[in-house]
Amino acid sequence: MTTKALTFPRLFPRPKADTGIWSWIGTVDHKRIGTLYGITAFIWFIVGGLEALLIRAQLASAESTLIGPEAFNQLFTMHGTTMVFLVIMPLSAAFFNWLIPLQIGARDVAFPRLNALSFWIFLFGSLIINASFLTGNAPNGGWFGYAPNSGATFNPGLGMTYWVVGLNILGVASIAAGLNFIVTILNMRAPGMGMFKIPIFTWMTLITSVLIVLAMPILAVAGIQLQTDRVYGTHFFNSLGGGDPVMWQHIFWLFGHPEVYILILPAMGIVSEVLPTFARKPLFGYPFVVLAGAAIAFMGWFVWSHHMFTVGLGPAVNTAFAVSTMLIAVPTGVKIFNWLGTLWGGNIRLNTPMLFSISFIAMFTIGGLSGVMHASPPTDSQQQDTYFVVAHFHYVLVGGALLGIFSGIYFWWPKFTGYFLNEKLGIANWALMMIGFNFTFAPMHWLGMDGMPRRIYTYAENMGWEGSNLAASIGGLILGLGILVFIINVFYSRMKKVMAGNDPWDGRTLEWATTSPPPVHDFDEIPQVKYRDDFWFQKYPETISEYYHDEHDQAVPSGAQIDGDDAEANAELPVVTGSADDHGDEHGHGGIHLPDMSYYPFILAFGLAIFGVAFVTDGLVLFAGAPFFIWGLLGWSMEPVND
Amino acid sequence: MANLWQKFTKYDGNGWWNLPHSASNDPNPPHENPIGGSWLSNIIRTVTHGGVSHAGPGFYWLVGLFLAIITLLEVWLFGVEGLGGWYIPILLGLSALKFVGVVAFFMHLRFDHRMFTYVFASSMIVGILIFSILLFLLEFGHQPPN
Amino acid sequence: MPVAGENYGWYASLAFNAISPIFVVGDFFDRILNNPHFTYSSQMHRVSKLSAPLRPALLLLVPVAIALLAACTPDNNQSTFGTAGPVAKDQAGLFNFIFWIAAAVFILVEGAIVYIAIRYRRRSDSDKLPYQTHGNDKLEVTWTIIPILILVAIAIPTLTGIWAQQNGVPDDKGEVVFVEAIGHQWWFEFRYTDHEIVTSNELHIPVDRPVALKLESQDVIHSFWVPKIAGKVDMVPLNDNYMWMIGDEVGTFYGQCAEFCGIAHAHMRFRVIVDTEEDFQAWLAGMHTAPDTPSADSPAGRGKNLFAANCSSCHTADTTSPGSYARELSSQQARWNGWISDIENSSIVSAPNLTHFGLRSTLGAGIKEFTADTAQAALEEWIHDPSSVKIGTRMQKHAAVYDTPDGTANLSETEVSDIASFLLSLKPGSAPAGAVADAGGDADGEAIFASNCTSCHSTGDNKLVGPGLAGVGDRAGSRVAGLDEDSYLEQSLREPGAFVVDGFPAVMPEWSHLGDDSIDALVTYLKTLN
Amino acid sequence: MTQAVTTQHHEPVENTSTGLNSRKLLMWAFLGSDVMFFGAFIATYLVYRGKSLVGPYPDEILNIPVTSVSTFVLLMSSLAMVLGLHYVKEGNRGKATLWILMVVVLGAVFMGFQFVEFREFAHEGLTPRTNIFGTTFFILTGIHGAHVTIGVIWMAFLAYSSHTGKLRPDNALDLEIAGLYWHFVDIVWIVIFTVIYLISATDGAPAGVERVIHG
Repeated sequence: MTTKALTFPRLFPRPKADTGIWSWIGTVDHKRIGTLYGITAFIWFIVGGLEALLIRAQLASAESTLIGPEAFNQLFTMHGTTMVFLVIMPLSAAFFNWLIPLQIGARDVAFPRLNALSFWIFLFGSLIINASFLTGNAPNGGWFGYAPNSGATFNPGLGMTYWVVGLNILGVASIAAGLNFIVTILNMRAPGMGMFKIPIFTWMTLITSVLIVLAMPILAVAGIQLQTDRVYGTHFFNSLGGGDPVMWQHIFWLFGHPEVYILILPAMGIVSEVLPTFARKPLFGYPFVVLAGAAIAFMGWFVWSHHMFTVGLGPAVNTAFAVSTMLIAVPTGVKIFNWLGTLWGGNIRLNTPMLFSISFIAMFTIGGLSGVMHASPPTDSQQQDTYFVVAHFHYVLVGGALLGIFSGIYFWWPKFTGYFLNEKLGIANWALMMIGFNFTFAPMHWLGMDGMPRRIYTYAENMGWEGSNLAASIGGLILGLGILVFIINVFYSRMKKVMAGNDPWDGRTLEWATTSPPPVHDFDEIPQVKYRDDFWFQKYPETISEYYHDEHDQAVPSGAQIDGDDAEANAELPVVTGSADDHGDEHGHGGIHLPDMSYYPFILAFGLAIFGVAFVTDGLVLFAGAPFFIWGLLGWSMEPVND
Repeated sequence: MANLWQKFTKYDGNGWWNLPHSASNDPNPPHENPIGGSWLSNIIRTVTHGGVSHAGPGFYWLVGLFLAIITLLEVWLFGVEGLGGWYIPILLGLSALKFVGVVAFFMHLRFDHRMFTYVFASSMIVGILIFSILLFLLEFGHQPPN
Repeated sequence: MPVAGENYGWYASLAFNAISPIFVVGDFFDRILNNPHFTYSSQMHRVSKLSAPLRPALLLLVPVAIALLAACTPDNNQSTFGTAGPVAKDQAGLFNFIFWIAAAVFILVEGAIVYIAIRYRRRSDSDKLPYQTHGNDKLEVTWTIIPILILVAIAIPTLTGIWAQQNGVPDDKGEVVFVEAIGHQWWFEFRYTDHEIVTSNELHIPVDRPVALKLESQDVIHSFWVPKIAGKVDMVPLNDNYMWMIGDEVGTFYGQCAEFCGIAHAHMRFRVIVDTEEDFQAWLAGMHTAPDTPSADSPAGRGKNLFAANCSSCHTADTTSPGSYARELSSQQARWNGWISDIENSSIVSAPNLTHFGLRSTLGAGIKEFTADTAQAALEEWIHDPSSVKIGTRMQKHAAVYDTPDGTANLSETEVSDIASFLLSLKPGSAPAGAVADAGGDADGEAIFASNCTSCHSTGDNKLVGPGLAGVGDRAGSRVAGLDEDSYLEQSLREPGAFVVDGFPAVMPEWSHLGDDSIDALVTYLKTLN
Repeated sequence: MTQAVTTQHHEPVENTSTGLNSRKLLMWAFLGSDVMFFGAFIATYLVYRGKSLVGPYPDEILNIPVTSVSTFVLLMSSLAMVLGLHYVKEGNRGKATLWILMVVVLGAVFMGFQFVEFREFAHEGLTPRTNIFGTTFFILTGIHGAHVTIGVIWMAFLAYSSHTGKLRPDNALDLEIAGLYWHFVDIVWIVIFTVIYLISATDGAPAGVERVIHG
């Protein structure tokens, strides 16, 4: 942007390094930030997985005293928090970062420095939450933090304070990233790429981002309220002072249910890219898949009380939320049927990404069906807070989100790195994960129906739960083995480097049009888009008429197709050619202009992190964070995007 | 004085009023209003037609005055006895009026691209819906005692 | 609504679990069928065959699946399929109904996946592109409407179920037993408001009669759940909840707290004992019959004194006499007030009522079962070191008797054994109901004090809910101008609110109902305390 | 905005897919996010309305006349804001600086009112810890106050930029975006004033709770 030409005394020169640590700290490149997200999230994935294995070890036998209740409470709290906020969300963010600019034909996201800031805040926030382990005071009130058990009266340690502060910091990162991707997808599309021509993963990213932007503030409010309750003695959820514990549940699940869709929609987007590619057919019913995603996102706001069917909201409220919850199964079903329609009549290659994606449909269906079972309050009153629910959401989040993400990793790895992940190891990884996953979580269905509550650190010998628990624990180990195979695969493939070329899978979307890995500037020339799956139709122009001949809203396209709002918006616009960036002078990168690197996102995030530390240690620490915060903020606002 | 009156009533496209109006390149030129070219039609056009850029200070002062009057009205209503059950709906309505006034005119949403309206209105709609439902269910949802 | 035979649910569960690994087999099958030698183009990655070592892994499915299935039985203590009441039966029935619909959808979808993956797999030397269809609107409408119809089918029994189960006790089920169930960290208190009975952790209900429960909590959120009789409802502070249930089978049923409530959440269990109507009435009568007084030199007799000295400020052992129900309620409130006002150092805490403990079969909130043979040993272990049975129990943290370096009871083995004997001796005695309180003319001040006052007052210096009373006789005369010590003490008993000592909550109930003789005896006794 | 094409009203059309400026879109999306933030706080206040177990209650402590004045001040700051933006776009540096400075002053006056109000309430025995009214009232208005404070600082920088001539018609967008934020803070207060002050000012002790007169 051309802004104030203020001269600001530089404390140190602008980062220019192309390699080494400083090139990462100063980076604003969406691909590098995506990589940072991916690696960080994967490390937390291993941590969260080990926490889960410890939980399973404790539960493997009855009356076990392996780790005891306090450690157990801390482990399941951190396992949930880690997997939701530090693994699946940032792994999705890694894909957003890597793919969105590539899929919409842009050189970077709309706000590269904001993007870097999101990552650094996420990193510091995740470190703060996990730092609680070092103090021996890990959060122990559950990832749902139900008041008053999470309040200072009943939970006087620092653990839940770490949790609240960490989540609020992560919330800032998520909101910043969400805003960035909304603007990027709306504003940075390649010329001719109307909203109904963007790839389906980009659509799901847009919907997810809207959910993040609207849902995370509610978590922030819950966090602030719990924090003031804990530290300053207010009464938001303190039943002794007139606060209502049910209010916490409402606010938390007002955030929490959209959060569920924040976790699953990106994976649905990934699967919607993988299936057409490996079936060599376009996605069946693209507009319906998009609308189903939007419908899920919208309806997802009005079902939160189904997490509270046993709280005693009364029959009328339970009726209303039972109905709305069942309704949300409809768009989900539409998606599943459209995926099957995509596969139908295809020429299906069962490579690793496809195996993961097909397994996604299979497993997600199970999770969806068990979801309908506790959408019904009478049956839910037996299932609520039992292992049945644990089984359900692991089928959705592991069998759904995580399998989708693994599918995406295998699918786009050649694009990210230039070489394939090994197929044999990939299949071993998939097989071990599938076996382990089902052996871990399928038994939990009947553990739940056999009356085993969640979050208990031990159980009596005479309950008949030992066999299933042992099976689940063994399954957990197999699942862990599958992940280990994946790690081995990464290093092995990196050693062997079987080069993939630009378009190894005969892809359909724009990211396959550029080199693997893509150059810093993504595209030598910003593509002009005419069709949905434009890259495919460039390769196979003879199939255009097959796709478009009978689509009522799109006659045989001639020239750029612009739908809906964009028609109007673009009608007022001069014809756009060349770079989608509007930055000033161009230099470097073969005349293609890119935003310069900057340290300030890192500095600002560091200041913010120290503010967070102040809330768990001493208010005076705020003064230690302030210089970094102000320096980062001022430096950032005074720094032109490019020198 | 007469000059001022002219300014208030006559609109020539460049006057002190500088009411928001359609640019010549407006793809959807406004339809002629049945009231014709009176000062009233200017206001109606302001309120009913988008697609224009921004207004002049006179218009802003008018909106500011309008907001101030509503605020006074609200404070006055606070002292009025006997509104009974109407008090809260009336006040909510008045504050919604102020809200819309600021958003539409001060924040230019009325004159700006519809995309901004979509972005803001969608979150308003979701927010109002979910928090209304929350209040409603906490007020009326309860279990019958045995 | 389908017929919900109990075993039905079990088979349903079996089927569900048996099906789930199939897709794994299906996908493997698929891989094997896939010709590995064909590639589309030079860009395409070569597809490898299923590696041989993985095939035996499939065999693992069989024994594990069998092992898992064997674990599933309606006889399990908390199985939601082995129902013993109409509420749970309806819930299981609805589950079965939804389950079979879900199973059909499951088989259709998973079957379709496997079928498609096999039928449309890439065949060798077939390089043709499939028809690039964009979709089919009619199909879209169809698979939007069909799920809606299915969900309507599920919604109808769901809604009738909600209103049948959550809208108060039905009128036509018989005479209702009202119970207030209160969740505490980490035990359950049950109050029979109509019968003025309070008990804990073991809920007695009559067979085939509706029980209306009012669910409450003072501390954190708990959840009341007896899987075989009814689904759960949460116990939320400030939000009284209501549920009803009927036990239609005589027996003992397991219940457990289902909402995470802190460190001992796993150990917050209880039992519901469904009695025949006669047994239930006998139990009700028994709860108003005082236990026989043990002779002073028997273990139980010594235990009674030890109990009074060490345990009685939190545990009430006898609420059989008239008026004792109200006193227990106010004492329980006072214990809570005392604990919440000083969580770290409080010497009292909410604790289960132990009236007629000798009738119980569990201790530590339903976590340790005992029989007549094992009771003594179990109780001794519990009293000696509660956290060896139940980690996190509040008793060990707050009771002065556990204020030792290793946290075990500051009691000799004999003393522990005596207390256990005393507790186990607590059973309805031969005396007529309500005899104890009417001690008549020669009232024994010490005995009255022991049975009525020790919940809140020690005879030493330590503060419980109220001040320690050592030397109270000396202080009483100078507390209020114009009142001598006798009048002051009597006033304090009759109108406690008048002279609350600074720093103590004004929670003491008035004691005029004891009768003039008893009051006099108490005052005389109090004056002897030093 | 080197490639910006201007209409006759000097509104730049951006070289983006929608033709909209990305930063402005970002700010609007952020405001949408903030709607949920304040919405949750206001909903919390409403849920807890009339649930205080001890006083002081709103009817004993809320001062409508004083708050009406501060509300008016904030409303007028919005007017000053929009006038400032108009003059920046017109290139009238003097008037622009004056009106932006007016925003800063009015914002600061509003903060002063809030500071005095908070101190007065604390003096009369209402703090966030006193009762549920204090909790919800202070945290909601305090969070709003924090937003105002950020806005005042932001506006002060922009007033300085305008004074030194760095805020010009071609980068009036900097002010417009800040202005969107400022107006948003104003509309939040419009809701707060109605909901907390006008509607709740007569709330007393809930039924069944004995009122203790506070001096």
